[in-house]
Amino acid sequence: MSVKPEGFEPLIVAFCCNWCSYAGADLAGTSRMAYPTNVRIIRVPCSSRVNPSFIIRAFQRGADAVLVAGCHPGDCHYHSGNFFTRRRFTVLKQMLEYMGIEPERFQVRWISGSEGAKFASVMNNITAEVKSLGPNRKLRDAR
Amino acid sequence: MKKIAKTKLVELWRQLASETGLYLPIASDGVVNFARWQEGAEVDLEALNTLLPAKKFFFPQTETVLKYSFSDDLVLEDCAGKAGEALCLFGARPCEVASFSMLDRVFLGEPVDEAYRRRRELTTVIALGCNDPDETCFCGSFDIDPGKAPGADVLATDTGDELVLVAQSAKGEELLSLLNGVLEEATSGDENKVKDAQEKAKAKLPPAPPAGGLMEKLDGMFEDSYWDLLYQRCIACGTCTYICPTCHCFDIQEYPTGSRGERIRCWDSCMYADFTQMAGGHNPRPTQKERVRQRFMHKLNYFPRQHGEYACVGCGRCVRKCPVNLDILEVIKDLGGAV
Amino acid sequence: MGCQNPLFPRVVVVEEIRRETPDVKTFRVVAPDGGELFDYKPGQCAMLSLFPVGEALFSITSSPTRRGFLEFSIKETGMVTRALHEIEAGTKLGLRGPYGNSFPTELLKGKDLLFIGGGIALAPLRSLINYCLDNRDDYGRVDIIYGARSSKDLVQKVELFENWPRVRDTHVHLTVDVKSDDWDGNVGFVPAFLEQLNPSPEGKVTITCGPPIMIKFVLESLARMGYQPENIITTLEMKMKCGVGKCGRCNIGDKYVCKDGPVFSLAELQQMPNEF
Amino acid sequence: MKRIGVFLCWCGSNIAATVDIEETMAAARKMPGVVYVDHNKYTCSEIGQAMIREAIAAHRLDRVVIGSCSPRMHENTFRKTVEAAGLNPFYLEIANIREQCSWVHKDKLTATEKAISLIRTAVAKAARSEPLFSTEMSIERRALVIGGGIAGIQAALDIADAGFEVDLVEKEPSIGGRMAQLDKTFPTLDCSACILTPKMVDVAQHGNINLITYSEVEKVEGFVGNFTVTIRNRARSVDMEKCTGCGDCYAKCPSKVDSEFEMGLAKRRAIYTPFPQAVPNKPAIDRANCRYFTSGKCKVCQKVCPAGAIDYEQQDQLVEKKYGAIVVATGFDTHKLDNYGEYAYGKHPDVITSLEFERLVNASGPTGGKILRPSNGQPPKNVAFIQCVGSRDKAKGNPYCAKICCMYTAKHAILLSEKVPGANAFVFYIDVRTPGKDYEEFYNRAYEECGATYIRGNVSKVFPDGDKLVVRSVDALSGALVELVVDMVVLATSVDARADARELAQKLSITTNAYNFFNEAHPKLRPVETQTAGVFLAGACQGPKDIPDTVAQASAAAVKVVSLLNKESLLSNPTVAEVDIKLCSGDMSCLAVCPYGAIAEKFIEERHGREIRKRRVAEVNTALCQGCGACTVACRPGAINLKGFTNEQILAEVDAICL
Amino acid sequence: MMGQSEKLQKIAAEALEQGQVTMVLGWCKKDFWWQAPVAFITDPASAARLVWDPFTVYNPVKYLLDNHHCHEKIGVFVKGCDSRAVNRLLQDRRLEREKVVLFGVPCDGKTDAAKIKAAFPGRKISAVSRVDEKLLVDTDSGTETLPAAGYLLDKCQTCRHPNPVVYDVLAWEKVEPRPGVDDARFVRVAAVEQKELEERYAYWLRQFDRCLRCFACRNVCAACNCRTCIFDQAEPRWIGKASDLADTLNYQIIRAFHVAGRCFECGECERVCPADIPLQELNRKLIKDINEYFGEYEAGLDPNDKPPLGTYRGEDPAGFDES
Repeated sequence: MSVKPEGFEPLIVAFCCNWCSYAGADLAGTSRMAYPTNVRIIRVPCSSRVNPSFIIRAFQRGADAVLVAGCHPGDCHYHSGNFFTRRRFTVLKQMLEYMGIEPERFQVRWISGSEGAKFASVMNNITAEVKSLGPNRKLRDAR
Repeated sequence: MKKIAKTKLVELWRQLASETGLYLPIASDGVVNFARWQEGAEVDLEALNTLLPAKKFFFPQTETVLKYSFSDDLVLEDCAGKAGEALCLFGARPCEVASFSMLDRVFLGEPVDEAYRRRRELTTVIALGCNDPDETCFCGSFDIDPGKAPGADVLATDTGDELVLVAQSAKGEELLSLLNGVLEEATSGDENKVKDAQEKAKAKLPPAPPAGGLMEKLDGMFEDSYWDLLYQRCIACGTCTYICPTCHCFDIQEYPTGSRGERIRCWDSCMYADFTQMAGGHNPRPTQKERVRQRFMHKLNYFPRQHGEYACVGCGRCVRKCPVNLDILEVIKDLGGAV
Repeated sequence: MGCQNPLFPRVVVVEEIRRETPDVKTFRVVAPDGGELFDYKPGQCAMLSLFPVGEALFSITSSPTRRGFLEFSIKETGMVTRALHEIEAGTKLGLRGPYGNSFPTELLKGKDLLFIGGGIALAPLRSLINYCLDNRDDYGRVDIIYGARSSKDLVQKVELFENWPRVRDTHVHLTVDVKSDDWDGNVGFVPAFLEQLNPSPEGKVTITCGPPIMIKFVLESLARMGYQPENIITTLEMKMKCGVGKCGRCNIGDKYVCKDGPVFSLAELQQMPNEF
Repeated sequence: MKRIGVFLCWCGSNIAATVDIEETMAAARKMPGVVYVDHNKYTCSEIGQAMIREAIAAHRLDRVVIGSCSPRMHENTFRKTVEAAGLNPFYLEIANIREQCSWVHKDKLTATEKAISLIRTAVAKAARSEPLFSTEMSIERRALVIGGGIAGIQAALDIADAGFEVDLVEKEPSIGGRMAQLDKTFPTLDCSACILTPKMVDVAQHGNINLITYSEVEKVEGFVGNFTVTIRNRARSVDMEKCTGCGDCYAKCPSKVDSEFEMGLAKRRAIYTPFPQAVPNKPAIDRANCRYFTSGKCKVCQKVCPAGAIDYEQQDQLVEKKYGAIVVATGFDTHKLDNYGEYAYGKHPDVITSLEFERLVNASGPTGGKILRPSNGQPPKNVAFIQCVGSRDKAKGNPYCAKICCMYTAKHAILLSEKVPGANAFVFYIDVRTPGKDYEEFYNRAYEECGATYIRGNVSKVFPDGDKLVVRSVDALSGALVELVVDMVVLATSVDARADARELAQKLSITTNAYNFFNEAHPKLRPVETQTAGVFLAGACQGPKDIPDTVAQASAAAVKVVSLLNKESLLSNPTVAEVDIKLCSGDMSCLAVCPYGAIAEKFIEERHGREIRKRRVAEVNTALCQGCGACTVACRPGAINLKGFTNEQILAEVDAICL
Repeated sequence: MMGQSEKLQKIAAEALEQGQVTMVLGWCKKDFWWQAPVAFITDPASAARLVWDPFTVYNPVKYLLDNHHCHEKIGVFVKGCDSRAVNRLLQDRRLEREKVVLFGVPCDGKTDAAKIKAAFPGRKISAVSRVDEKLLVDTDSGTETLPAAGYLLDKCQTCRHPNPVVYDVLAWEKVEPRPGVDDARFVRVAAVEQKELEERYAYWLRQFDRCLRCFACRNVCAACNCRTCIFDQAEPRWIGKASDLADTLNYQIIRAFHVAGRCFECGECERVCPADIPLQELNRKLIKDINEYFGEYEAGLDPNDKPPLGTYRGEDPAGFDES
């Protein structure tokens, strides 16, 4: 295997809805907008497919941050999915912070299919934020 | 026979902790559990029973049975041979100590459970006699003396301002000899104080319903309508089984991580539906009635049939903790007759 | 043994996988370096581990008279068995055992034997059948009544159709629940077939394994036909985790099926609580 | 274990320059279940696809992972490839190592490491993929159009012309809708009736159109291709077979009520046709106002009817019909002016709404086309037009722009100048909005050629002064207070959704916005579809729009209907939600979040000992489910799963990423 | 005058005698003064076992899930909190209203046995009774009087609905909510919120480290009413079965999330927790957030409500960066 560059490289799990945010990520690609390699995208049809359990599981397994990205409210391919996303993750995010998880570790963003630049900048920002926080030990499996 | 002023106990902890892992009843947010002693720990020797029983030292709630990896070839690593650490368990109550012999019958019976055997051998038990049993204590039902703990390596008795320590095994002798610096020799007066405390404790014990004859009585009660009513309020949580010092059922589970993994053993509960649920769909204990019956039959009939003693020590944890007040004391009273 | 972790398996290799029926495969496992795995008796079980899926208890279907390997016939029912059905020969598994009691081979000596099996439950019987046939002179007449849902669900077809009928004084009686074009044998459930054949209980011990509903009716039939509970032997199945009588889930009354069973005579079962 | 094949695409140098293919292949070989790994310069080429097909056969692969460009690019291509090799197309997973890896990263070491991780994740997902199938559904090749205005008429005609049978359901006794009430149409000023009436007649005469007037949709069941709609045929009290449309009945009817069509400016009878050109030109009895029905005596119409067509015993009929598609074209209501007391509407007869003005201008209207003040029957000299009444008013009206008012007000100003020579039009406006072909020119004409005065300002009050009206406003441009004395005030009332729109939306399982206009499936890309497959929108029921837009949308909806009905059968989306009834608690949380009405409850029977118990569970209609997965999260026990994106798969992906 | 227990006994006995119901769920006493578990009464004579005392806190409503199949109609005594449990089950369509007869019991708060024990260290208590706002405690050295308000369960100190919100019969006059309940409602949540981030994590870690994973909190909860809980499933296994702390946190976070908008603050989870984990601090945090973000909502008041996470408004605010 390749030798890792110096320093802490966070692992960021991003759930991206197929129609907006995943397309936004693709657009970042076709536009050759560079961002760090730390993010791994899981494609879901809609941000409303993202179960809070997936997020907790990612932290358990060692993710340093988790991002859920969907269409802007009102632009959901499935009409109302991201409205539920918004409610669910507003609640979850507050709860995680209440339990002592740094707010940067779990983020929700709206990224449309035309926002390749936004996708890249969100990736840059979240990577930088989590790098400065350091590795996540919270919610993590002992094994 | 040794003794130590209660005001000097911290010195004793410090000395013990320098020799071995030291575990004591320690309060955290008001809940007392056996925990590793650290400087400043809130040791609570008044609390009668810890939340979790001391069985966790020999039969941990979760332990790794083996590790495996299969990326190239299947390689298995046995973890039982490395199980446990040398430790001193301080403050186990007599009922708790009595439970160890029941666990021994299960895990030291053939085939011997190596991890359990190691942990048991690596542990020195300093029991603490009870001075003031709770209203929920019924160790008397099983002829356990609240002031005495024959299975312990050392018996400690609170005589007021002092703890008197009596070695009851070679392991206990050895441990006390390591503590010469902090312990004083006890006198015959102390011996009398111990006896006095033990007698007082026994006298304070609430009248216990006799358990004798229960096993025989239950022989014919498997189909009895008693169980039809008893189970109704059970909410199928695992509290009674987890906090029970004699419950010892376990599950085996896989914890894979990519091409590696661990097989772990963890406490299980006969109160759960999936305990006996078979892959094909059949469940020999399909409702909570069968599960509740199993628990009490096991403690009061099956276990004594197999091993010659009841699988209950009357510690009263289930009486205090069952969310719906469905406990073995009720069963003993119902079936064993009046106090 | 003494100081070993009783839950720790040894590594074995799957040498051969035979498909028996659409949902049953027979796995032959051997020691990676050749040699014997362990001594066992017909009716005993062993734990197979497939990493990282898990572990399950299976009855050994091979006979200890055939050395150098173990065989397990496994039906797809749960997570572990489903995963086992996906592996290929060469896969390494974990094995521990043997567990449980066994068929009373000594007691059966000199007796006529009536085997009654249904579906996948031929597995434990097969071990005993081959054991007895390999020690043919020790036993009297052998009758094997076996049934399955349909002709394609009959396991161990080579032995059923080829090997066993050729052995001296050995009679195989087959039946299926559902008729099909490729089947010209008996159609009907095992208990009915048994009553139809009506083998005399004289000097006979019957060993029966099958799904609970079949066992229930077979036992009724046998009772009607005059078989004594002591001469009816069966095996039980329970969810098991440890295999060594400690994990606490497979008990029926004060008997642990994994340790004290799985073989019980009807006389013994009648003494146990009805919880199986 | 599955037998998984991994294929890496170089995409020329697009991937290979940044991702070390050799190293990635070596890593892939060690992944659980992977039995074959290969690579290709261009996997999407025929050579690349052939390689996959051959490898599937040669190595008995049962799952395929391709590391390549985005699945949004070639997922369908490769699905067909694996299908051609005999595998289920959903046994394919794509790891996006181009758009989301090689193109956005420069460092080869870390990009390769990420590519390996992406492949591992795809492998983990593929190992848990199940075969998915579309189900084929038959199509009822008939359409229902709800609403007989210009939108419904146009849609019905287009669908019928394409050869499909259409039922056109209209609530009123006649089709025609709002457009029939209009006099002229902007920006060409052609006569509304002249262009509408022929279409109405076409509808009546078209062999494929079945006109169902005086009727409403009662209930809608089923799903795309297979709707079952219950239609309530209201009792017309007139036998349509017998009636010749002679009109004797309504000439003699003694009961007079305000005509809805004439906006209350004229009377109609209790037995009536809404307007002279009505289609069908056969009357209905308005039972609420009929003497016979209210007092039990009269029966004049029955006596005079030469055809014996009057039937007082008629009852509402519920008719159940099947359709493959539905077009909703229910139009709009004009805004109620209850909140606008300051304009003196209803208090002074010379304050009228724009639609009332339309009737005044109309040759067949109450004044025979003369613009006369309702108060004294004299032609007005000065007329104030107040725009945005109820529109763009967050405080007490609609916050949105009603879109058509600027243009019709310009039209009214022009018509005023034509009909009442010398009359002056004063238009109070907030903004004048004229986006549309020839619209700006039309507006220019109003003030350049026809002398309309446009005053930018919010009118604060209209009050009588003698027999005149005073309009008070501030001229926003000069800041000066304006008090204008006029003879007539015309309020450009806003456009509302139909009062019963929400009710209809519920019947159709479609949604509305906050103002009860029906929601399109996508505001830009699917403007005539709704989230409910097979239900389409036309006209102002979707939002305020003018006639050209309405007709365009109606034709668009018709094309969507036609292309749907043209299919032999429908293939359902295979990545749909699926209920595990063992786990389902029947709390129907899933139903609450489903945007497509694809989930329904059903009852199953289960044996408990000797007893049979009924239990509620959720059921997914795979024809309606679009596969968003919102339900899977709403379902607490995880009983509802999304095929192609199952809980097992996503958890496995998470685990694989975090290795 | 008839005592409160006698009133309940009469209601139950009559309902059984008249055949209105075939089972009544109420409360009975057991061996110890602080025990008042749910009783399952099926014959009028046994109705005499029913009691109403300072400890009849146990929520009987969830037992309906197990029993409603076997009975035509079941009578249930419901306090304010219990009645909201009924609405919860109705809202989740786990119960039919026609299957139950609700005997409403206005409740002036239940007593916390632990607080009583703490008030008399070293003394044996044999009985505790309530007379209006006074508690009479019989101890081995005489009867003591305590003010009831000072010894209430925490959940009763913040109870906004002491009267049943749904009932068929009312056992006695309705009572007034205690003054100051609204102020007290989120005090514990606010206390946790005020801690620093790391302190909060340490706090919760310490609490959940005690969790036995006995699932009593879930099993007792009327908002948790799935036939098969997601955490009991083997495929996929959402959390490991062993008591790993991370899995415990997962369980507790998702449990709280699953009752978000459903928790009606009955506090049974906290009462039954053998490890005394302050679960209401988590549940109430979610209630507080839902109120703040999506508008005031109280679960269990109207069975026809949509739970807040099962609905939305287009103009909802977000608790994250929406830019």
